[in-house]
This record gives sequence, C-alpha cells and structure tokens, in this order.
Amino acid sequence: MLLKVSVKFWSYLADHAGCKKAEIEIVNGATLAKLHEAVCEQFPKLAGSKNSTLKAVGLEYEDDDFVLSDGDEVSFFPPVQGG
Amino acid sequence: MLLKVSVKFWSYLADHAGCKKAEIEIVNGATLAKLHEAVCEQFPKLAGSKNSTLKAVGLEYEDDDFVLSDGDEVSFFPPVQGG
Amino acid sequence: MKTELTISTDAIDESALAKRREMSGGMGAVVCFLGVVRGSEGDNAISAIDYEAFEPMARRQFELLFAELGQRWPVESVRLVHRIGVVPVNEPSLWLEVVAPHRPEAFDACQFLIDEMKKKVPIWKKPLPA
Amino acid sequence: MKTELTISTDAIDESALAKRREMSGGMGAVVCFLGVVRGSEGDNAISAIDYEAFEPMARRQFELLFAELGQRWPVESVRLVHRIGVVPVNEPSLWLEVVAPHRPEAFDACQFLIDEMKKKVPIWKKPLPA
Repeated sequence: MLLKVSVKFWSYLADHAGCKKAEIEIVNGATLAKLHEAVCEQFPKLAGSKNSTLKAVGLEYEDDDFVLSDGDEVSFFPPVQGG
Repeated sequence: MLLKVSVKFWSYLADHAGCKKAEIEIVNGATLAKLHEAVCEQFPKLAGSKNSTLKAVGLEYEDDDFVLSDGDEVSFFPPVQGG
Repeated sequence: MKTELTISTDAIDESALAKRREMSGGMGAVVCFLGVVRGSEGDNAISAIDYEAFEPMARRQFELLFAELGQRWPVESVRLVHRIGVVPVNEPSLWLEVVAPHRPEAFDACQFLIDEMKKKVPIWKKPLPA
Repeated sequence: MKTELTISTDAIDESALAKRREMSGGMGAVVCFLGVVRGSEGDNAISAIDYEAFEPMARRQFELLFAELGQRWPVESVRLVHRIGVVPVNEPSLWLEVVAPHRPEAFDACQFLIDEMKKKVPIWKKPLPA
C-alpha cells in the first residue's frame, strides 16, 4: 500500500527543485527520512543541501524518524533567516 | 593658612544637613576625606550616611585622597538613582 | 500575557505602534527592537531584501515562542511585526516590543525572542541587487 | 558617534523622537529602552516620582559614558532623554536609543549605558505618595 503526501519547497529549495510543490507516493510506514531520500532522487539538485534542509509536517518541525500518514503536508526549507 | 571651599548637599543629604550649601574653611593641603570629617562634625546628622556618601569636586567624582584647592566646589550626595 | 503578531507587506508604522501601547501600573520597562535592512549583504550593495514567509507556520512558531517566553519571564505584553515582501534598504523589516515590570527581564525576553525567531520561524531573505 | 542628550521637565515625546531618527545605510539595529514610573515603591503605592538632578554634573557624566560606549562598540548614534521633576506613574522618566550595525552591540551598548548611568549619573528619586 502507498501513502500520498504533498511536499512544499521554500526559498531556494523551490529554485533547486524547479517547482514549489510535489505530490509524492511512498510506502506505508515511511519516515520523513525515507521521504527525504525519495525526494532527493526525484529532484537531484536538492541533494546538495540535504543536510541543512529543515523539515516540517503541517506547521510543526519534525525529526527524521517521524512516521508519515496519508495526506500529510510536508515542507522542506533552508535555514530560516527572519529579522 | 586656610582654604575656603563650598559644599553642596543633594537629595536627602540636604534634608539631613538642613541646608543645600555650606562654605567651609579648612587647613591648606586638606584632602576630601578631611573635609568630609569636618563637615560631619558641623552637620552631625550627615555622619550616619558617611560611608555611602559620594563626593565630587566640580563635575568629577574624586577619591578621599584628593587634595583640595581654594575655591573648590564640592558636592556630597547619596547613591544615585537615575532611570 | 498579551501578544500581538503582525506579518504583513505593509511598511512598519512605529509611531502608530507606540501610540497603541497599553501598560498597567506595575510595569516599569519597555524594550523595543527594530531590525533595519542594511545597504549591503556580504560585499554586495543591495537595494532591498525580498522576504518570503511560510506564513501559517511562521505564525504557529511565533506563538510557540511567545508561550515559552511567557513561562520564563513575567512579561505583560509582547508585540511583534515582521514585514514581508520587498523591504527597501534603511526601512525596518522587524519591530518588536516587550513590556515588563523591570529592565532585566525585558531585555532578556526581547533577545530570547529574536535569537529563537532566527532559528525557528520560517522566513527567508532574498537580497535584491542595487 | 552622534550623541544627543536631553535633561528636561518636559514629558518624553516618543513619536517625535522616532521621527527625528537618522541612520545611515550600514546600520541594521535600533534598540530603544523606556523606563516608566511604576505604581509602587517597595510596599507603598505612589502617584509619581520627583526626580532631582545635579544637572551640569549629570551632563558631564553622561558625556563620559557616551565616550566610553563609543570606544567599546561601533555604535552610530546614542540619544538619551531623562525627564526630571515630577513624573507621574505610567509615564516614562527615561528614553534611550542606540543605533548600530548589528543587534548584539546595540543591545550590549544600551544595557551598558543604563547600568553605568545608575552608578554614576547624579539623579535622585523622591517617591510621592498616592
């Protein structure tokens, strides 16, 4: 069985991905780390900034071991720079 | 020979002294410490706050070993409380 | 603790914000911070910074920081305005005010909020060349 | 470094002060502090504080502190207003602004100035009962 999640790219990650949002299908039980790997395979230019990429699900930061659910709205973004 | 100096009292030291300003005569070569003692003899109610009293000559803080000159304008005041 | 958060493309109106301040009789300290766009980024002259925000998450993260601040310090109010979109050089992108009983907690809380914001609130800068 | 010092019985006009701010393109941080008269001193309710200043010496001591501040931090401007005479509860007695390239020095310089002022500038408070 597959999960469907959406991934939004912010700031220069959108430039690197070439889009602002992608719909990704991934195996049931997949973690955020697993999703990140899958996304970097699909958008190879994102691999270079993989270690500095921050990840959120909905409006909350989540760790690599977060287990995804169907319909999750994931965001990938570079270090923040407000102020 | 005697020096003449003026001493101004600020904040509650003026209340304790009962006046805002005194003219004091003191021996030539006297230090600020010596003046402070003389002033406390003349205005005994100032003795209680002697240790916390700050002393300036003109617009500058000076130490107890400062040697006075004729005409010096000395100020005695309690710890400051601006802000 | 009262909080007020504004994320907007409008220019920051410092005087209007100051006039709307409310503080009770027990409050003795107000610390304000303005972050202003500088004329250069690294070695390059710029004309403005274009701020992008993931706004719902930015709001959520600000609210979490306000809650943490309110638990750590006896602050009466926090108001924060972050301008987004194109902010020209010499204009403020951030205005922040903390009202507290005494000076130390007002300064500490204000600096805490800026430090944490710069780690957690999803806003990004794109410098626009001069 | 530009400095501006006002010691006056007039109420502090924050908006007017903000409007007169000048800062060059290299400046990125403004920290303002307002010290406001609280409704109590110790356990006693008060209506106001009557501030007394030895004004020429206060000016001299502020100038010395400004000079020290300018040597320690790359600050572009410091403006300070101390209201004296009777300042009612909930009104500011002190307004202080530091403009600097970056945030850390702006906060450090501002706090330095307040700390040192409270040790060296000859101004005294007399609380007036409520």
